[in-house]
Amino acid sequence: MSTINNEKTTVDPGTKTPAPRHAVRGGGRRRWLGLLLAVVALLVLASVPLWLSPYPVTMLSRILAFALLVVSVDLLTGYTGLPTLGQVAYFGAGAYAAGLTGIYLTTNAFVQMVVGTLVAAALALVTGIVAVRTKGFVFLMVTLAITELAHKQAEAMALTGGSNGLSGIPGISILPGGEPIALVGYLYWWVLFVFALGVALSVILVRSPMGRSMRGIRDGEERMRAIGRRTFMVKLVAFTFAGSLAGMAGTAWTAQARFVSPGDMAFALAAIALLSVVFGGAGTIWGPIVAAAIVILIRDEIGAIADGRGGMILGFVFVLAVFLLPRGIAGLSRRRAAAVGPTPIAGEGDEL
Amino acid sequence: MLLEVKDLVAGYDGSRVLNGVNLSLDTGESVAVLGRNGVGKTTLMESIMGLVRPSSGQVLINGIDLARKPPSALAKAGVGIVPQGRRVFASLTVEEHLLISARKRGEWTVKSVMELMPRLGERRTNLGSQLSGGEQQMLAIGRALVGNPKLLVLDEPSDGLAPAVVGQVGDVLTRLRSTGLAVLIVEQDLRLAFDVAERVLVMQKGEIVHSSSTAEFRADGKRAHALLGVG
Amino acid sequence: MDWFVANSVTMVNGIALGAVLFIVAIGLSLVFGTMDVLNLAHGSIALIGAYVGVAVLGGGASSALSFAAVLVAALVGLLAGVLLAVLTTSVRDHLRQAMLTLGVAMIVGDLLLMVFGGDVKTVPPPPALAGSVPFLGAPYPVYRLVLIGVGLVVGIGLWLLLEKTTIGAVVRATVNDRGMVEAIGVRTRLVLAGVFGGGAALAAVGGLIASPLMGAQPGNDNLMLVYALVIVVIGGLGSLKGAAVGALLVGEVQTVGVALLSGYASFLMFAVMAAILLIKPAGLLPSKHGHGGGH
Amino acid sequence: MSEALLKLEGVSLHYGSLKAVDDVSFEVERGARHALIGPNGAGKSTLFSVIGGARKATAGTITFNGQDITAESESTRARAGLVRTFQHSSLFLNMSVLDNVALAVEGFEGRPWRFFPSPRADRKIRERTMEHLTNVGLADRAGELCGNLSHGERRQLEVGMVLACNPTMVLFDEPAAGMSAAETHRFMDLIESLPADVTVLIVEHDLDLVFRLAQSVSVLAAGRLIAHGSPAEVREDEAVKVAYLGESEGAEPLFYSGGSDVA
Amino acid sequence: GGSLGGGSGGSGGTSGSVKIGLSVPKSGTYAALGKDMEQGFKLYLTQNDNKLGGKTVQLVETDEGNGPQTGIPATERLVTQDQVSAVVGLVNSATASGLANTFNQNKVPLIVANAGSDKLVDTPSDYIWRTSFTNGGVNAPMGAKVKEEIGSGSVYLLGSDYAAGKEQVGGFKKAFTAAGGKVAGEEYTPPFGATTDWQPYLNNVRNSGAKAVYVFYAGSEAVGFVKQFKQFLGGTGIKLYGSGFLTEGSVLDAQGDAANGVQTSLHYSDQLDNPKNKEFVKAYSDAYKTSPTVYSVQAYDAANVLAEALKKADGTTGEAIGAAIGKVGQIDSPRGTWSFNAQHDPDQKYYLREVRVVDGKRVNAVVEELKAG
Ligand SMILES: Nc1ncnc2c1ncn2[C@@H]1O[C@H](COP(=O)(O)OP(=O)(O)OP(=O)(O)O)[C@@H](O)[C@H]1O
Ligand SMILES: Nc1ncnc2c1ncn2[C@@H]1O[C@H](COP(=O)(O)OP(=O)(O)OP(=O)(O)O)[C@@H](O)[C@H]1O
Ligand SMILES: [Mg+2]
Ligand SMILES: [Mg+2]
Repeated sequence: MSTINNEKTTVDPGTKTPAPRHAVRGGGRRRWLGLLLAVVALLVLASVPLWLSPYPVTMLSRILAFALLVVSVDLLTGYTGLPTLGQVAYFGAGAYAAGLTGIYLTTNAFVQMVVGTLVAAALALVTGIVAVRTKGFVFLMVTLAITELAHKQAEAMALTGGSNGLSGIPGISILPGGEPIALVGYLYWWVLFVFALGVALSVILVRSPMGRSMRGIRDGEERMRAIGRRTFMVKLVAFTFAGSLAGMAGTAWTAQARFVSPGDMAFALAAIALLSVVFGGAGTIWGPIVAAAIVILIRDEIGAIADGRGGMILGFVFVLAVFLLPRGIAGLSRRRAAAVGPTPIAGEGDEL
Repeated sequence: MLLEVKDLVAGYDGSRVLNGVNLSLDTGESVAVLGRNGVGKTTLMESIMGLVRPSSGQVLINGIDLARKPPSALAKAGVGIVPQGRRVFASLTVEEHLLISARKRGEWTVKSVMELMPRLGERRTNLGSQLSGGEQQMLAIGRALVGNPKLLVLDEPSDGLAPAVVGQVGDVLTRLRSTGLAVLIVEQDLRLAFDVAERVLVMQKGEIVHSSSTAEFRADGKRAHALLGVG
Repeated sequence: MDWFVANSVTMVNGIALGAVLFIVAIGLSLVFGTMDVLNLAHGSIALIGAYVGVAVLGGGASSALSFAAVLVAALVGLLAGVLLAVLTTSVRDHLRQAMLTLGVAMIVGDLLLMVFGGDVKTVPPPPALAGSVPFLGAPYPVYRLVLIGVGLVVGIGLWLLLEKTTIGAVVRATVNDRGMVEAIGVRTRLVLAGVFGGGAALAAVGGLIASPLMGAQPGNDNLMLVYALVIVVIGGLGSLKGAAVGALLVGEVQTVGVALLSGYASFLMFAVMAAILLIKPAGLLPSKHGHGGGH
Repeated sequence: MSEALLKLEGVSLHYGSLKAVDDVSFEVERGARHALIGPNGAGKSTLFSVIGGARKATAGTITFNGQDITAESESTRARAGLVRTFQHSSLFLNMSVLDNVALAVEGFEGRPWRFFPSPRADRKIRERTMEHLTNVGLADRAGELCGNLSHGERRQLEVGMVLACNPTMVLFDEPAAGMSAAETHRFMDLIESLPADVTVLIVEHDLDLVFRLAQSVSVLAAGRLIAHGSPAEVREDEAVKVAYLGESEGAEPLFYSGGSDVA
Repeated sequence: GGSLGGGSGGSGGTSGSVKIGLSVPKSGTYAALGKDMEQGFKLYLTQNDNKLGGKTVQLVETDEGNGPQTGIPATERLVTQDQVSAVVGLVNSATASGLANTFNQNKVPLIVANAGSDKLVDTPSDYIWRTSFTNGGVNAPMGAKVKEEIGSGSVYLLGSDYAAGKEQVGGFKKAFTAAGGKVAGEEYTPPFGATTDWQPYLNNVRNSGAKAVYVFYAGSEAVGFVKQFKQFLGGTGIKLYGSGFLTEGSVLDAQGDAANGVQTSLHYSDQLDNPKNKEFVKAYSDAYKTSPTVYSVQAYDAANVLAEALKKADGTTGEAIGAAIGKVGQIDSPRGTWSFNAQHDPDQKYYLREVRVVDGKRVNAVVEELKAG
């Protein structure tokens, strides 16, 4: 098995290939273009409640929360080479923590977000110490175990409402002591704020030296050790960061749904989150976000009216994507294609 | 002609590495391909074998065009390869390598290969991944031999071998030649290349820029150095 | 000691469950360990096998019909496997394989729901094996005892095939380096289709013979898949003996374990798996052939 | 004679019954150019793994820079300045050539944990990286994906990467294997131009390279050290001749005219 | 457009018609159940010329799926996008609790036609009603009955390990112990199809010396359990009692002989001997070639409730319908007449049923009406 990336940008021996500017960041027009695009996208997203009716706006809130979860999966799967089914555990932990904070402590959204994120971070740190000792398929299964155990725990606990879920969560408020928000549009803005914050932090991370170290582990952990890196620490930091991000997404989820159930930390959600990353293009940020939107739209919108055939439609989309989009959605843009690399599950393959 | 390559063009994902290569090789003949790193020697060998799919051109074995056929078709037509980087199977024992490769009857059997390279016999139950670099190289050569090919393609066979073993490989190849086997060899160790080959081709940037007999090539060291980019 | 006597039947029952799970899991392990394809549609094929039982034996079983059902299941499994092999040949990246095979699983799941409906269906065991025999002081179904024998036969047969013939070596080599196997003159497409087909046929037959115990219904595909994944990873990827040990362990955990710690029944299997992977990340009996190459 | 930088005492590594490395003791002095040669399967790469820390010795002690590092992890050794290359390239295939070397540079000169952007630090790392790439002749391939490099180019990158780790001592495992004569020459020049305080331990089958670069040579056969000395001494050693060199050595000039110093 | 205005509520459709949403599972584990509900609801519409309370129905259907992840968005869509005047359905209790806010906020009534969690909402509201049952309620009447049957012997309790399982078994346990019954053991098995082998539990039952077993299982677990109970405890004389879902609907066919003699409690059986039921069973069987189940009746009754409410309501807005449901009074149902109680749950009769073969067909024969628990 070879992990050689067969994609070739320039091959003519001797041709000068200038270093891409984003490789080691030294500024550059492209970065500004990307930033500009991001700002435009954000503005468009922010304007949505002004011209869309409540239902699509709710849908969009759900998409944003889920997309942030997907980004957290991508940080591990796409950037660090650790395929995970575990992020929903932290997503759920953040969601429950925010909900419980709302019920027993305060409706303040910031407090809920911070509490949810910290709880998820703590959980990710503790479980991460165990999980990051493994890699590949074994890592996938350990994270599946984390998800399953968390799920079962949520189902069994009275505090979280057991299998009936945590209901009766009051609406969030933004200002200290302010009125709870009930209107879909305002809720959406809050979710958008959390989403933008999370994505911005992720983008900064993957472009930082820390991000390069993560990719180094993806491509050759042994080699990272040989050049003097403490790979365990890099993985643990990445795992904890991704867990916090998932928890943050969970708080956004609670804010808009005002209800959390064990299903929010279940295998099914973990699976579509992981597939969204693959579908979008592991190792890019925007691809998985777009994929997350498509997946949720198919599941919730088309699935609801397709007489129970939602699963089949999603299945077809995944199968087609494998053949039509060999580098995921992100592969449609050549510029980032180089960042997309295959992630072996079996541990890194190596030519002999 | 045993092997004829005509206007072979090949590359990776739409970019060209070989820009129309022509060469031919008769039964019992042996040719060395020389050139600097990255000029396309391996790409040429692998597209002859079908491991890289040529985008145009022909690879004729005994007059039949096998370009763009799977490698197994070429193997069946009598081409054996010792690839660059050895490509031994990590999870097969030495013996298993030879067993699964012995698909044609002939002079070479598992036994005779192990006699030729006793080290392989000693490491019979080691997995490919548990061999030293040189042992892997021997195994790759042995694997090609037990297939009893008519044309042996070798891509840097001396890579990683100790001098004594390189000498042995040279002896073996010379002996093989006398049995009518044709040899196409890419080699950085010029001594070995000259020992084995009667003709020398030099590649630059995906093209063959020089072709002469070995003796002729050796006669003019200055020109040879220029061709190989040394100095 | 009292406890031991009281639970001895449960232990045997765990072996029977392990035997069925082994037959299903070994297909997944083979395809992953040898072809390097993580087939998440494996559970769906097992479910197809169960529904073959419903279709053939739904009207009442006879020995001949039961035998026919096994053949049909094997054939359907083989075809499904070959189809999956064709689909996955060009997809080398594990994550994309996961997306492909999970997509297929979603489609198959819905198709089966359309054809067979959402109700649980039961499949009768062959009439000759339908009864119970007194066993350790209580009646015990003959069918479950027979399963233990079937598991043994399948296990030994596969071991002979893979370890004692060169077929196994060719298969393993194909995982290591497909191109190089071609270069020694083997049509790897045939190898791929054969292994995938064989693994899938085992899954289908496993699903069929498990159906008198577990029934046939939507959702069993995921259940079987998760069982198989857990077994394969506990035992060690691609290892035949590992799969056997993993299956037995899971069988016992799901029987004796839950009888002992019923309050934690839901947690047991995954907790045991996590604990084992912590101590032995490569599983209990990792394949001696390693995975993915050495240096 | 200055104190030894690297000291091996009774180091062994056994694979089951096979003694891949068997009771090996030797010293490498600070700033030395030391070569390790021996037949295929002698245990050279295994010994490198033991020194580098990828494998734990079954017996013996290893002292580096006055400290016992026998129990230290690979990354700790690397940070202490003991860096190795791999016989089988193991580069970051999905990253650019530049990123490959930048990773190494960063580990030693930047703050690898840095999360927030800093254009100044980035520029510095980029400059250092390009310097290293220029040294190994890959500057114009900086933007290329590593997976697209040819075999020989990867070997060059391999060298660039260790040098970027600011090593006190470098272990080269067959660095010139697969390099063409031209590239081998550049490599030799590169090693010769290394600062004198960088110690080099090198395994290589290309004896011209060994005899040109090394001041001292150790010979390993079947896991044991069978000879040790200056290149000239080793070349004349009977045991070495039998075990390693064979007969074919230098009977005939390579080219009949002009520049036969090559290859 | 715009999402910054107040909650809109069901607009009610054009005059003379009303838009109703139906949210039942069409995929996943509960698809079979969803189908029964859909058929029950549609039967009522067919029988009444597609009208409810004189208003022509525009039915909007959606797939509740397996749980809240799919159920909530799908149902929310009916309310906020399709702007229906009322929604009928919901199998899953978590989905129902998760949606309570949405319905209250948008002032659209929800008629839950299955989900049985004991306390669906904290405070009853005009917008949340239930035509099905509560988990505890179904089983409480069996407490005294089983005590009477087994006398001084003890009972072993088994159930699926989730909220409904605990509430169902808990309802029995409370009434049973109140009546002086002894519990030999109590175990909850991994839910949602995760348990396929009951031998270990049945072994525990055997070792406990219990005289009877009381269980809650539904769907595939009901089939697996009943069959294995017969296999492992068949000859021992230990009796099997349970919540009616154990033998309700299609599972009964799958259980085969093993189910014979199992006694359960439920608020319906297609064997009920009353004119309304006879007529209903005939119409249902004619239309769908299969017998109705309790799920069909619950949805059928939901349609009936809506019809009654629409007759009384002042217009077709959600608000009007919600207020009118409170005034529908007695519902004449195949299960016997019932009415909403203060919790907005049905106040209804329960029956002791026993699986018997009648005219070559395996049915839940009605033994007697149970005294309220
Ligand atoms: N798998 C691949 N994908 C993309 N480009 C490749 C691949 N393999 C080789 N190349 C490129 O093709 C060119 C020729 O490579 P090739 O391996 O044929 O050279 P070579 O002459 O064999 O070199 P060497 O002496 O280093 O082995 C090189 O520039 C290399 O970067
Ligand atoms: N994992 C292993 N298990 C068993 N034996 C091994 C393993 N790895 C290496 N060996 C054996 O140990 C011996 C030493 O191998 P090593 O790679 O150190 O040799 P080397 O001196 O580097 O040879 P070369 O010059 O060919 O690279 C070899 O005979 C090899 O077969
Ligand atoms: Mg080459
Ligand atoms: Mg070596």
